[in-house]
Amino acid sequence: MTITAAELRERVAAFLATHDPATMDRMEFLRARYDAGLAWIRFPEGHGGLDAPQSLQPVVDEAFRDAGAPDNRARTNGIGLGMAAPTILAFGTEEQKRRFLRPLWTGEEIWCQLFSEPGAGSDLANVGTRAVRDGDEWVVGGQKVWTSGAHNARLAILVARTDPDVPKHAGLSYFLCDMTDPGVEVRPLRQITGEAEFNEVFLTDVRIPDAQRLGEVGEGWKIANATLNQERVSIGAGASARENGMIGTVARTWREHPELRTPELHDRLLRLWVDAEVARLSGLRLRQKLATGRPGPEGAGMKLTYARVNQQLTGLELELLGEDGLVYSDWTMVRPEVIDMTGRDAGYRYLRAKGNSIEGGTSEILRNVIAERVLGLPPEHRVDKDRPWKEVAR
Amino acid sequence: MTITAAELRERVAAFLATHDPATMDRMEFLRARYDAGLAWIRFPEGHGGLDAPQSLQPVVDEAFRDAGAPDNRARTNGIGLGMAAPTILAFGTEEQKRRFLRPLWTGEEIWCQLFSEPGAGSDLANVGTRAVRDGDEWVVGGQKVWTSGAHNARLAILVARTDPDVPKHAGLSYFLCDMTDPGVEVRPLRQITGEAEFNEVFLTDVRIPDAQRLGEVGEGWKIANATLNQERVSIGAGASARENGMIGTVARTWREHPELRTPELHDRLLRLWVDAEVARLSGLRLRQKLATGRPGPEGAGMKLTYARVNQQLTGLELELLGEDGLVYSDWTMVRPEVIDMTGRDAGYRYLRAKGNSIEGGTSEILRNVIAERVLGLPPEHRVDKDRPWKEVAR
Amino acid sequence: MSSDLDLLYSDVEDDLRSSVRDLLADRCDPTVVVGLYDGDRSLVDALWKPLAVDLGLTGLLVPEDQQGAGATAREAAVVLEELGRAVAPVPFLTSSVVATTLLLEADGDLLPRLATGERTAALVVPLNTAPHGPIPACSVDAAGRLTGVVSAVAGALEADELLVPARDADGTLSLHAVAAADVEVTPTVSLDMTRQLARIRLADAAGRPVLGDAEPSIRRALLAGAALLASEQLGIARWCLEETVAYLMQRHQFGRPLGGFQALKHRLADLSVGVESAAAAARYAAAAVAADDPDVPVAAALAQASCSDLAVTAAEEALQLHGGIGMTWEHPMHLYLKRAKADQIAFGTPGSHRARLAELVDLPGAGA
Amino acid sequence: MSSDLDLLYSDVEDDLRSSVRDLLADRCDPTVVVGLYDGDRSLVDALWKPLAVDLGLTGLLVPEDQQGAGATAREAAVVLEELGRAVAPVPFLTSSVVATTLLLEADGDLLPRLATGERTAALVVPLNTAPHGPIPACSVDAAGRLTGVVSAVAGALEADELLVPARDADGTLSLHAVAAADVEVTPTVSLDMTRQLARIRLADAAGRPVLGDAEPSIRRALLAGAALLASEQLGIARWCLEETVAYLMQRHQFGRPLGGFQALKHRLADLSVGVESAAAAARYAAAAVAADDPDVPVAAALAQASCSDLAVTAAEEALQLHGGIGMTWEHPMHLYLKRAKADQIAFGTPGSHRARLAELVDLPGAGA
Repeated sequence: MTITAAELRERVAAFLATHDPATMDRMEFLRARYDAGLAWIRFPEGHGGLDAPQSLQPVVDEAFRDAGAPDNRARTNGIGLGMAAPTILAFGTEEQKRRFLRPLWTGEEIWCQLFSEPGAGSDLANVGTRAVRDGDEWVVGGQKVWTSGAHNARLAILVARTDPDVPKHAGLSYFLCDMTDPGVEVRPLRQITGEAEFNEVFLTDVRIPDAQRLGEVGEGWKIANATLNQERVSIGAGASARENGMIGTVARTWREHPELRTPELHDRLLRLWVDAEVARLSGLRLRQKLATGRPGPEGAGMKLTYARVNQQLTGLELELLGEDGLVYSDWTMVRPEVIDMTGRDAGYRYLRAKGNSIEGGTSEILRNVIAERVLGLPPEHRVDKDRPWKEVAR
Repeated sequence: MTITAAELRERVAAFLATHDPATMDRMEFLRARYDAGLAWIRFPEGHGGLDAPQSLQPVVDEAFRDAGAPDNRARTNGIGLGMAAPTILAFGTEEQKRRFLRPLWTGEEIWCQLFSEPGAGSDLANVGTRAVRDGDEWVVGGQKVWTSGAHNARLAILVARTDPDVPKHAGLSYFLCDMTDPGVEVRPLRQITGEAEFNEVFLTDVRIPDAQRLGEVGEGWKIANATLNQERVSIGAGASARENGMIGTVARTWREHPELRTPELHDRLLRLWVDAEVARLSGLRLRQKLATGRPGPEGAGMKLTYARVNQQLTGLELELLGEDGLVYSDWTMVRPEVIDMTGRDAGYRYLRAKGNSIEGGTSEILRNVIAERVLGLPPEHRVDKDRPWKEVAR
Repeated sequence: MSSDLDLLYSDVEDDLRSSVRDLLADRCDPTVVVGLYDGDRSLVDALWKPLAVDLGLTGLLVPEDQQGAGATAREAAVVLEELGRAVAPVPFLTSSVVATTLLLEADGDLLPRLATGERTAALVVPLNTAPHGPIPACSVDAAGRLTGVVSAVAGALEADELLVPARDADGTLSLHAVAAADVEVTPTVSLDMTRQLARIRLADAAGRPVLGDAEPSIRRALLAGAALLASEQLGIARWCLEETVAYLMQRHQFGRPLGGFQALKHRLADLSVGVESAAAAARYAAAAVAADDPDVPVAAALAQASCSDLAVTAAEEALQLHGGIGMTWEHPMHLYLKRAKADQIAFGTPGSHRARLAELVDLPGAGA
Repeated sequence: MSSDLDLLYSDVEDDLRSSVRDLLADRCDPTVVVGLYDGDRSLVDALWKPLAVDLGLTGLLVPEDQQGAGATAREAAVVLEELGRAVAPVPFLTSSVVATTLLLEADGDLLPRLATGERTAALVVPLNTAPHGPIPACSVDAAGRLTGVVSAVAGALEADELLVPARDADGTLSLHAVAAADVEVTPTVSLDMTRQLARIRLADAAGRPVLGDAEPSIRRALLAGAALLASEQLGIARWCLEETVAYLMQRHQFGRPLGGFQALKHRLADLSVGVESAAAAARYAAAAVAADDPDVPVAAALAQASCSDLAVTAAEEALQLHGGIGMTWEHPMHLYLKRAKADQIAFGTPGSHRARLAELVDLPGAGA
């Protein structure tokens, strides 16, 4: 017997009866909510949840919102909530779950992701950052890139090479890294928008306790893939209301500027409206499919579509705007706290959307994934698969 | 000093003074024209030409046309004139040129092409038709496919495997095959249009004299490629007047049927008009480039564009026609003498144009050619290149 | 725009699919289907009887108290997926969806007779008539006699009863039933011979009145047809994708399977994403019709605007990736290409459905 | 539609290309160009002087008896190919093509001074003004005083002389020269800072009349600008293609060069075909302008309809195929993307040029 919506509402009411959001300290309130299993309800009891169906999460969130309760500011800890948490839940020890999940959920500890490297983009398994065992610790050295939020993060999920003598997929391990450790240096990485939304992270003799290794030594590739599938699903799943996202922004411009419309742009816009709406329905369908199961390669298709539609829409918008499409708001380098794809000016959206087909798995890699894992086509010819990592050309 | 247009006109006039097309037998006239070097003027003296620039060919053709002279009905011998002749010229012995070129040009002997096989399409070098030496002859057996005009042809250019023990490209030889020989059986091959424009050709113990081998034993791959480049250039070169070809046909439908027009189809048509006109200019530019040299891989791009534009145009036309796009003229199987892509009904054009990206090199193969031979990108990983043909999976 | 519509397949729907697929695998081999192009139409009846009577598909949309199965557009859509997958030449869409939807709003005994498969009907409009477009109509005189010519009518060759829209002298559009035997029905050589069209000529034909002010009902029936045609298109596209994957795994060139070449893999990946998108659009349209959701007009236009082109793309890609063999008469691929292309025009082109969406979702064109 | 126009490059043109390319390789490194986005515009002058004076490019389109080089649009197009290839921030297109073409039809001493590079001029219209579109104009009073605001003007920041279209009370469009120093010129933060725009505000500014009934001349100048912009776009596209091929040969992933992956090879092959097509279209437009061919309007619209989109596609593909590195500020790719996108809108969008072609080649739209 799984829990019902009514039962959940009762539990929230009972919790609120003894925890008044109006008077209680915000963080104390959030910790108590976590301990009551009313944080992420699909998580196990003892780790912020009730083993309840994910589909009922909105019931709980709504009840708290209606009561004027503080939330955990999910947008500021996207990587923590979306990627680190499910990975720790799936692969962590009880001790690790106890240590990391609560402050993650409450937002006390912000997370970032140390996967990509200059030489390991699409070929993520090519990671060259080394982790060398030294007693109960690992000594880590290397360079990571495309790390969003690294300058605000307390912790990171990290993939590093623990054995260069075996083929590349076998020699990786997965760590939880403290970003405040000496030897961690974060530098802003400026993008084509002018902003530095991401960072480069230089790791020099960073010492990570073996207790912060997630999974077995050599299991890094498997666990990293589980993390990335989470990301692709969350990137692809998108919002669920019609005209949510980029299409809404461009449709609004269209409606507000009859003087800019042309027959040619009209049909292009309608095609993209169709694509966006069908993508929304596909996301809905995917969520219905995944209601119980774990994320599979299906999310890859959603992400492909989302990137294409965003890029085409923002490109169209500049053509539609004409003279106004030739200007830009500001090239000054800043470090934005939150990325708002649909806000800002059209030029920013055009440039920023270009990243959608690169970040979180390039569209090319996703097509490989779909071809091989959905359609069952033969894998690429791989010269590097069975050779020791250190012997492969790069 | 090369010959001038004026000198050519003088030569034609002199020829006509002694050869009256009104009274002379048609074939006698054509043979005499050949012997006078006024057939394909770029060919050498003694083989129907004057070593003159190809660009002056229209001057000669026009002068004969103006005089009411018979022509050699080039459309009925496209493979002979476009593919066999330049290949024989480039690789044939003097004896072979003397024997084959004159009746080819005059149209006394029609040619067809025996290259493709069911197991050797894009992978043409995989030809399995065997030719085994027996004294001064070769005994040939196998099955060829996609042979246009085989039922009318007297001769064929043929690629066959003379050595299965070497890697596949090295074991092929090139022959000139008499289609009236015993053991040659031609069967119509019906296509999706309902017609049988092509044939399957079954070869059973066909005996070809060694004197009809073109080039050295084992040179078949090189020579076949030379032949195919001729084909791609001629397919890609297209016509030279604006709105010639498929775009003219669809533009005419558009102009004649204002009631069918929609804004969406309008922009699609304009895009294709632009593509077709730019392709025409590209063809013009390619011809200017090739005015002296030999055909290279550049023709491949023309053929790619030509196929794409034809397919999109014919697809659009059916949508434009609406109700009339749902009908077809006739599914009865016939063997057409001449293929008229722009004539016939829209349904036929739609279906027939699908072949444009397959015949004479698929678009996929052409993209490989461009990537490797124009851009210099690495060749595909090849498991079959250095292994004996008979050992490779197929 | 209800986001609680189920876009997956229920167990019942999966079972229905299996029965239809088994029967078609048994009796609708492509080598038989191609005979339609050479004038052998015997397959039509041989297939329709077991589908209609044995499986009871004709009654899916008819309430149980009228001899029907009391199912919904969701189940009919699953049937259409399978019919598309087999390019089956049966009048399910024309009779059991469009004509049936139309008769649901009329009195009389024709509906139960369609439900049992005893009779088959067709709406007499050109196949390319869009739910939102002009409806070509015959004329009807005061005595109820019908006169006119309608071409490109689908399902008429298989129909016993023709449902004829006609205008009277006042311009009112009404609907009349005419026995097919009483009028001139001329087969048309069609691009898609698996849904062969016909030209209907009525000259003072005696009709039985079916509906008075029939325009809203006709539009609703065409809307159901457009919405469910998307499932047929999905079936076509799925077959093309699966068949091509299988072929490329088996066909070797350059010493390895073609399916291992990355350029082809990426195209098939894109096609696969397209097919999954089409599945979402088609399922949404079917679910919306089944639930009589106010979003049906958007759902139908959306499904046609996406699935029509996707099916054509799938067939064209499949043809190309099959190489020469796909261009031959003996390979079934051409049957799918012709069906997909005709389906793209059926019930309005994708462009016409996009233009309709522009009205429905407030994205007006230039000068509007 | 003359098919005897030479679409290749002459030896003289090849030599010209080499000199321009050498100079740009020397002085227009991308690491310096990017400084424009952070407000350092020193490169503009540092580059323009040697191009104008040392290479004499400013006088290409000016007859020899007016201090010019007496060359044609063909040579100017080759210069633009190279400027596009280097995203060079110089006012060649605005001053040495558009303003110069305009002044060819006027008397006065401005033309020879442009030819020598002593002065630089700009036509005061928004950069997105199409040759066939409406021409925004200021107003001019009886005393020749100009009033109005024009934004998104290209080349104005670099110009000493502004050529201002203005309408008098009768609606006649005339052209006036104004010293840039006498009016308010406000720099605009532009999508493409390598061709930074400005807002011009004239309040009773004193202008010198240049042309009376100026509309045909202005349109001709814009047409020349549109025709030759295609060569700049070709230069951008060629750089993007070549740079990407080089990068993919050098970048290894999965133990082999990315350039060996077939899906990428095929995309680059398609792009290569596109670039060759753009070369044909751009060369035809330049040759037509050079020959004053009656086909210039078609040639210009055709070139813009094809090269605009191709340059954007090339930059977008190049960005994507560079992966993450292409998204960084330090890699020059973004300079090309921004220029390509702004160029697509400059002188009218591709869609607007297609609509113009519809008129020119008799392919009228719906309802026409």
